[in-house]
Amino acid sequence: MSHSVLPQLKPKDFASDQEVRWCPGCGDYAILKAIQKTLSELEVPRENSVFISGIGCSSRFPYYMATYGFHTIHGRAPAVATGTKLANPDLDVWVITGDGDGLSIGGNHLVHALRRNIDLNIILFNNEIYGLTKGQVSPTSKRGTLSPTTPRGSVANPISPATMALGVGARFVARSVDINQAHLVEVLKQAHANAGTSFVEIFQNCIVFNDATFADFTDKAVAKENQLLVEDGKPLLFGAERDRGLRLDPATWTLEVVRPGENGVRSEDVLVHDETNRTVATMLAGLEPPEFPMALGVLYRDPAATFDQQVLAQVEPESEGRGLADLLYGGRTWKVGD
Amino acid sequence: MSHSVLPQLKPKDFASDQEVRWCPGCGDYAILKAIQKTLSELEVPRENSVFISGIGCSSRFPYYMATYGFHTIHGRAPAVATGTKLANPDLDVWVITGDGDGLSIGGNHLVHALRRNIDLNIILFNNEIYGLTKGQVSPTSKRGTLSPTTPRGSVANPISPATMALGVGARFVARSVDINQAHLVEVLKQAHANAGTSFVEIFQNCIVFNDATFADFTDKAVAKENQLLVEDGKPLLFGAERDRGLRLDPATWTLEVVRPGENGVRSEDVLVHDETNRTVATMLAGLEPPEFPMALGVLYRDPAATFDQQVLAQVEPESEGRGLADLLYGGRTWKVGD
Amino acid sequence: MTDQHSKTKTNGAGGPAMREVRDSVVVRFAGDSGDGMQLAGTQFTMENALAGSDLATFPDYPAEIRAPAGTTYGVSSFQIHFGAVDVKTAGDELDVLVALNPAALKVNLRDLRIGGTVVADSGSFTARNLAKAEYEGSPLEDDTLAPYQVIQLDIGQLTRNAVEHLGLSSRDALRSRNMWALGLLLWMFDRDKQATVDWLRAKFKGVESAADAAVATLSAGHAFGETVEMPTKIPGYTVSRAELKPGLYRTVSGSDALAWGLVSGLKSSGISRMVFASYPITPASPLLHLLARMKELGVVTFQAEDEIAAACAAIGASYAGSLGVTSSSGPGIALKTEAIGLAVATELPLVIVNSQRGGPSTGLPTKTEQGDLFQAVYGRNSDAPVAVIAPATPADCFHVAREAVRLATRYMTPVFILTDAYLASAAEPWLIPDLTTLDDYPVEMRRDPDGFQPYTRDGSTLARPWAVPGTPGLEHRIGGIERDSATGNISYDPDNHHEMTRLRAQKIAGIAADIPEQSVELGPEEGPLAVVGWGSTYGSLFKAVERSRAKGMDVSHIHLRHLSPFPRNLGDLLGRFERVLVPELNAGQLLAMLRSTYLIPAEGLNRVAGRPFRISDIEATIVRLLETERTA
Amino acid sequence: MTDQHSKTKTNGAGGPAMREVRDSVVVRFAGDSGDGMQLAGTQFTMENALAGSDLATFPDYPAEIRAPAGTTYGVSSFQIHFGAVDVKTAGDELDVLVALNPAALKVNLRDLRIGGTVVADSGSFTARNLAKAEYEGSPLEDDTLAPYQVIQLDIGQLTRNAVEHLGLSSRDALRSRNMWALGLLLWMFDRDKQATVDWLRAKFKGVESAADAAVATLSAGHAFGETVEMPTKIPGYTVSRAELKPGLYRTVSGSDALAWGLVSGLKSSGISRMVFASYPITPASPLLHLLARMKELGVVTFQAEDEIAAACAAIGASYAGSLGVTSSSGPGIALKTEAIGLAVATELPLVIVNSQRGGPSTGLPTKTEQGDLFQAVYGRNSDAPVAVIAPATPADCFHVAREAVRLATRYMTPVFILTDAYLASAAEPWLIPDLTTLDDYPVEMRRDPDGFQPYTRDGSTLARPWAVPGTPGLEHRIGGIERDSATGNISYDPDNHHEMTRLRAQKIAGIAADIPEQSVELGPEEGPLAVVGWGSTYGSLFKAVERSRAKGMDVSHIHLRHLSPFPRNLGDLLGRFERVLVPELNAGQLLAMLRSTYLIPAEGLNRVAGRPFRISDIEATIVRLLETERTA
Ligand SMILES: Cc1ncc(C[n+]2csc(CCOP(=O)(O)OP(=O)(O)O)c2C)c(N)n1
Ligand SMILES: Cc1ncc(C[n+]2csc(CCOP(=O)(O)OP(=O)(O)O)c2C)c(N)n1
Ligand code: SF4
Ligand code: SF4
Ligand SMILES: [Mg+2]
Ligand SMILES: [Mg+2]
Repeated sequence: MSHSVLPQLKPKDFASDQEVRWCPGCGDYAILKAIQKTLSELEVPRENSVFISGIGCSSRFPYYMATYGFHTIHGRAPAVATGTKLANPDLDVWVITGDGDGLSIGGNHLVHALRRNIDLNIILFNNEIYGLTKGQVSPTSKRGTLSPTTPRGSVANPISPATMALGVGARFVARSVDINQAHLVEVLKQAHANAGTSFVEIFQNCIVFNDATFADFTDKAVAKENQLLVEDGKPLLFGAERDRGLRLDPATWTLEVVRPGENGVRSEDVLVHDETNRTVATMLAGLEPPEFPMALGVLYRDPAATFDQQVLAQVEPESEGRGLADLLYGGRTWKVGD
Repeated sequence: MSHSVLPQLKPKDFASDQEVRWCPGCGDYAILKAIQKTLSELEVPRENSVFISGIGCSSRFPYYMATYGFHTIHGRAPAVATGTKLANPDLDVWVITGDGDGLSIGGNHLVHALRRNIDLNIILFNNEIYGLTKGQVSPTSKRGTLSPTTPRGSVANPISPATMALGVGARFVARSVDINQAHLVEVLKQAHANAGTSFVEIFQNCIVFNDATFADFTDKAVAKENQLLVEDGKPLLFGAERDRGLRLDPATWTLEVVRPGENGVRSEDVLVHDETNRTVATMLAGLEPPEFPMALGVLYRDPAATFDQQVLAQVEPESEGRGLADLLYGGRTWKVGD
Repeated sequence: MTDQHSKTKTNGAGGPAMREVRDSVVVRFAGDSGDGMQLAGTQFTMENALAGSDLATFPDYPAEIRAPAGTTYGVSSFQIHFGAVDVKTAGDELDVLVALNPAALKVNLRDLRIGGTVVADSGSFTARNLAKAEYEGSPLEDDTLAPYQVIQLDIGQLTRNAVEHLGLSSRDALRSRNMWALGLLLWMFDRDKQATVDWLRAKFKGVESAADAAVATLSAGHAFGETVEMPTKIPGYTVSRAELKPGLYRTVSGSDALAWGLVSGLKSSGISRMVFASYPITPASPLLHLLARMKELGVVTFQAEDEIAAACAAIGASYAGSLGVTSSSGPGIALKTEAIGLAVATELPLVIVNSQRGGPSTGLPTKTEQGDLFQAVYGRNSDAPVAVIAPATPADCFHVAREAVRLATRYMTPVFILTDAYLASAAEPWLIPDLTTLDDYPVEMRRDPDGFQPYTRDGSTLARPWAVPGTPGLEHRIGGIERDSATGNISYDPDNHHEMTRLRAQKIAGIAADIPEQSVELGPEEGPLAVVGWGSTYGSLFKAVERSRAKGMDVSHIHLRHLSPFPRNLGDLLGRFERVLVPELNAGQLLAMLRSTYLIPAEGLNRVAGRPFRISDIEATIVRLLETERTA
Repeated sequence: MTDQHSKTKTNGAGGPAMREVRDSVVVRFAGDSGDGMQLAGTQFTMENALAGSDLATFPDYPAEIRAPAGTTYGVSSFQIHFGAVDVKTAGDELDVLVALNPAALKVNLRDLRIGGTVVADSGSFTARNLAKAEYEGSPLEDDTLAPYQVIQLDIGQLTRNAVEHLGLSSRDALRSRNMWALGLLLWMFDRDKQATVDWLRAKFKGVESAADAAVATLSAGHAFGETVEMPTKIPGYTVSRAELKPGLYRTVSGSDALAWGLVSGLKSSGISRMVFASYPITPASPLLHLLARMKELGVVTFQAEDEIAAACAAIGASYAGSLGVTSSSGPGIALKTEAIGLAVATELPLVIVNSQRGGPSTGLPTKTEQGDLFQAVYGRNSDAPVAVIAPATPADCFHVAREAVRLATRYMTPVFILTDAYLASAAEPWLIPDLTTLDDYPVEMRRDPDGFQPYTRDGSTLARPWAVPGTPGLEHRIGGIERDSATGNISYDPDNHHEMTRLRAQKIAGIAADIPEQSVELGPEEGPLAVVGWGSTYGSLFKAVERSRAKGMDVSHIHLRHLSPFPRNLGDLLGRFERVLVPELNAGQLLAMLRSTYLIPAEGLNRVAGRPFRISDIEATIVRLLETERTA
């Protein structure tokens, strides 16, 4: 594949000429900026990036990128992207989806992309609501959510996207927040660097239908206190002063919040983040304010061979072998006449 | 609902008049017998039990039961059953599905039934293959499986049904084996007793397309050694002599096999099964021979309000309230003429 | 104004001295999504209804939730056609356009008739807003509006003035611009404002300051018309009362009427519960939202994980003896295809509501179209006949929904209701039916085990018995594999399959004996030309035929409610016309069905632009056909 | 035997003294699923092919994987029709039925012609097996078989005898009963057995004892015919060589031919990779299985999680510049509906193979039907035209697959191939095409950024450019929302939507100019009656017309490959016939399309029994129509 040799592109070089049509104040704007910044910093050629989305406010994303883009149908972006990747594994394929698109109608495609570990970056904009269709509950909506379809409050338990991803064998699971650009860009870079399915959940504010649903850990006032920014090999400390941490209670197999230096808790008692431990990652994914901080960053990473590599490896070795004629003439044939 | 008063029914009273059409030697026969036995022991009236299935060898199941039965379409049984339950929550609804039906095409419906916790007993016959369509790989097939669609071996990672169920918030997860009738009947009774979605995975041998895929823990010779029959409140011991057990390694957050009495391991070191601990249940679900035993029984149980109860509770309170006329005349109206 | 009979006359008591008298008028309120145009339109509608006008409305929203302010794609509008005559459509052309910003003017001006009136909020024609609307210069200053009567007012400033004494912030004050415009329009058409005042007071109960502001603004707009001294004189009109049947009325949208019709059908069937399983999608969601608030009427709504699950849950509910209903629009209906086949095979009642929208694929989600007739009638694997019916007007949705429930339960079959984006949100006055006089059609579930076989059919309907889990002695198994024509057990027998295929077809065909013969809406039952339509094009077709007939043309209007099966006399009826014109908002779907069924050389008039027909386009075609007829 | 010209004559060299001479013969091997009937049939086919017969075969399996031995629903059979004449179908009636157990006799006897021959393994007619087959007494002992010639042999015992010297267990020996029966049949029809011997030796390479046993049994059956002294004389037949075009032949099933045709199409297009995404389903799976073994030919197969994902993956692959192909049967195709709409909207190439089976819903999964034509042509939301083509015979699948690839890539459109359960497994001899002489149709991807717009169309095909991710300078966005007719950007403009709807339709309609005119298979190009068909009914229709013509009837056979769009001369052609009969294995789908398109009073002959037509049924209808014609 020949790439055009371009001077280093700026974030705005990744913006298409289409007017952005989200509601003023929507968290999607910040994510758009972060992704444009990420691509420019990764120095990837525009023509090699493909954004494939389903349907939803979030899924309008590809129209705003000056790369290749495909706004497909509701829930099916991972399936379309799988075909794209099998056709051309050299492309950088990003899947953009929402909590409704990716977890309701499209849940199964997400699950199977993850278990196959095909080399996609799947970015799920989780606003815990259906934005585009005007505010119905989604699979991540909190119990009791009032919405046009649940006028007396929703009664279904929400799904945790990251926990689900871990449960079906995902090999890269990360989380970030729309408005935390620095963190988000870093997480996206990690996702891009990972070969295989990289799953990134972004908490995104829908200002119109579900405003402030993440306020308990994204509001400026509490963000520092209630966000646990995990880093491989580093102790799981959080708080503005990094004065609190997570410890394992081996009796109950649960995590607890401790303050090193108080009540006999030592710094060594604080768990050190090990990206390859699926059990801990699953527990981290399940923590929620107010009892716990919200864990952000790369919760789990343990790369393995990708589906596309393996599938295509089965093709390549004999490529120089039989032709179609060999097949046709190779069976049991007979001659008639002369 | 009026139930016929019947003398206690025998297992064979739950058999329909239809000839059973599975391959001779198929594990499905044993499961059929076990379910018929379960129903007779539960003393449920025939007319109150409904078996709803998708498509697959396993999904032919309802035809062989003298209860109500609905052989629906591929993968959709949980969705059909959800409607049935919303229409009539008094029915005992059993969903019969396979690893293809329930985890491939129907994965999403399974996920959402589980997260909603609707009161169904979902029984997944896992034979790690597509039986009915003649032997293609399924989402549970082991890596490297040779099949008509993977002539050079499958390259996708299998899904663990129990792990996935736990990852999406299931509140009852159990496992058993086709040929272990006593265990299977007991597990099915527990599932039936649980209000909410009870998920039971049954390891089922497909003698034609995937014979002996579970032999490493179902073969008579090794069954005792390689099956860990979990029981709430009991230590996680296994082996013919119950001489081995599972211990938590707090350093690595993993489980390890130990022999109490050897190398300084004490009986108290062996983990005691706590059905309500999702983290441990998830780890148990992930164990596999030969390193580990296969964990069978009720891995996780932590009941909560069911979806059907909660939905219908929102209906009932005001049932005596407004009529349609109130709605029609209740808005802004005006009179014309007189 | 939409008709030619406008004249000026002196009006007696009440209004200003000189008001033009009109038979009917078309007004559109247009502004930014945040400008409250839907609200102003709804209130204007109510005051007209109370004043005795017949009317039809058509709201139009942008596809975006909240497009950036001032953009052309962020424009929201509400159109109302009201008058003394029988009003059947929201109107082809506007008589009055209210434009609260440049973008609203830009997008809507093309629909204003030459000589029509623009009411423009000149205060909003700032450089910034003009740029957003992609105007080079201000249309208020160049000759863009030359063909129209223009009333430029700084409505923003006038609104601020009106609430000055209440001490509101400028921002809050500006929110009431819609009320000011509404007040002015009410004055223009000599309408009362009391119902609106009452409604505002009720709405803002507890927030008196807000209520005061809104009422003050409304009154200011109204007073302005009365008292103003302006370069542009503000015209006043008199639109007299329509001759509506006496009784109690309300306005009703297609979504309302469908919801109520389904509930009414449920009651008539005697079934205790409806399970309405759906998945949100534009423009079908409102029906789900409405029914979600009718739990006390026996309705359980279920927002499923996708459309397939929704269809399956509805089937599972019908299986268990509830009325299973599912609803979506084109792309979602496509997903339900396989499940509908299961309902056909297992012969269970199922009502499927399709709120059609522009396609293919995601298409134009908020725009109307009639593109899914083929999908409903033909769009399944194998021969899988179902019943298909379509409402003609918002109010008709009520009766069509009832009919769907009747057919589904009586014939144990899926029934499609083909409504569309237009009907879903359009509204009209509705003579509220007396529920006690509606025909019941009680359903009999099978209870008796004696001689029970799940596929033994009723002699007259060919329906199989509805035998519900929980009933002792009726335990049986059904499924999608072909079933023995009596026992329902799996059968691979070739002749049984042939027979079952025939029975499925005959059962649906037999419905023709149980529905009314096709009548002619307007015009004689034979002649040179019939205009044949279905669904939401009713009003345009009717009006076009009415006007053509008024001009002396011999043309009739026939409108189909039943699309599968067709009414039993339809072939005969159509055969009595020399030409048959089939206008559709698709590429010719009913057309193909009529041609193949009756072998008549019907011709299509097809417009696929996401909007209702213009009456005038149909009129023109009628003229063309009748003229070619003459010259041929 | 299938024709009337059988006579007895003395045969010279080679065979036994007296052999009846026949033009063609229909033989069916039937036994339990485990009895190896498919294998015996395949070998018998091969020997007949090598002997120069034309032939057609039809395997029939039970729906169950391995039904309990001896049951009627566990019967497996293989039918072959071979002869000197042009053999087009597997035959209406059997001349010889080989029945290896009572169930096989029970299920198949109804297809044996009166006077035909039954070869029954009497050793298998035990009380137990008779009971399983639901026989009251043994049909070998009552008058059940009176109308037939019966050859009862204890084939089990004869097989055991044949391998006695090899020391096999009785169980192992019995496995070779099929070979014994094959040997006998080869003798009966004077066929060589060398190819089978060679094949057995190759198959059992390394397990010489197994090979020895099979060969010994085969030879024993063959020798038995030659030498036997029996109460029943075993008849011998001579079936002479067909006049096949000279060249190298092989047998080919529809599935084989489709797989090869797709690969050949791929080569002709110059595209380097095909992504074949599918989900297993009967009877479509064999195509997936075959292509899964063709990785070195540029084929990547993908077993997706469901049919929706399969369709979407194929679309994603085409988007990225591969040839996306997806395949299923009715219920699975139904699920792909929404995704196909996306391919229509985004105008991407997509080949969709539908192996039709009995329906609706799960229906009759292993049986054939032509029920999905409506679904292919009409079965989507909104107006979403695609191309639809259908193969007529197993070998024709090759060319139809190539044509599908050509149309999909040239017109940037989904193309349906409608094959069916019959074609998928039926086989016929095939003159292997010289691949070097096939027409290439190289695809040009867009590379030049200059003036590039994703929806600017080619003037002649109306196709948009195929601009593939990875190409510098062509970055663009596409999607399912309506697109501007040039830039491809989202457009809600009404006129643009109308125009795009028109363009999509016109693009597909324009294909008519790029496909051959419709020809007449047999008979004149005008007359009192045309029999018009499509798909796998080809052989039956052709033969019925051929026989009718031989009897002096004036009737023609027209067979459509292109169903959307129709060939451009089709209307004219059909208009030249007084009557048009459209036999279909559905309730009348092509019939409806022809009637609506051309307004001709075509009539249907519809049989929906999961099986091919009988030639005689069609003949009878031809006679009836021509007679009513005469008397009318
Ligand atoms: C098949 C189909 N079903 C339903 C819809 C309607 N629909 C569009 S977006 C959406 C939900 C979007 O929610 P989410 O993915 O959370 O995106 P958000 O708008 O919140 O970003 C739905 C139900 C559709 N377009 N297609
Ligand atoms: C929509 C649809 N797709 C595909 C099929 C074909 N099909 C039937 S069963 C099956 C897989 C069954 O596998 P599993 O659920 O594991 O059941 P098993 O036969 O192994 O018991 C498939 C692919 C179908 N019937 N319908
Ligand atoms: S509705 Fe919510 S998610 Fe959608 S654009 Fe508006 S703020 Fe964003
Ligand atoms: S194919 Fe396998 S799963 Fe199916 S009936 Fe046979 S043995 Fe059982
Ligand atoms: Mg969302
Ligand atoms: Mg299976």
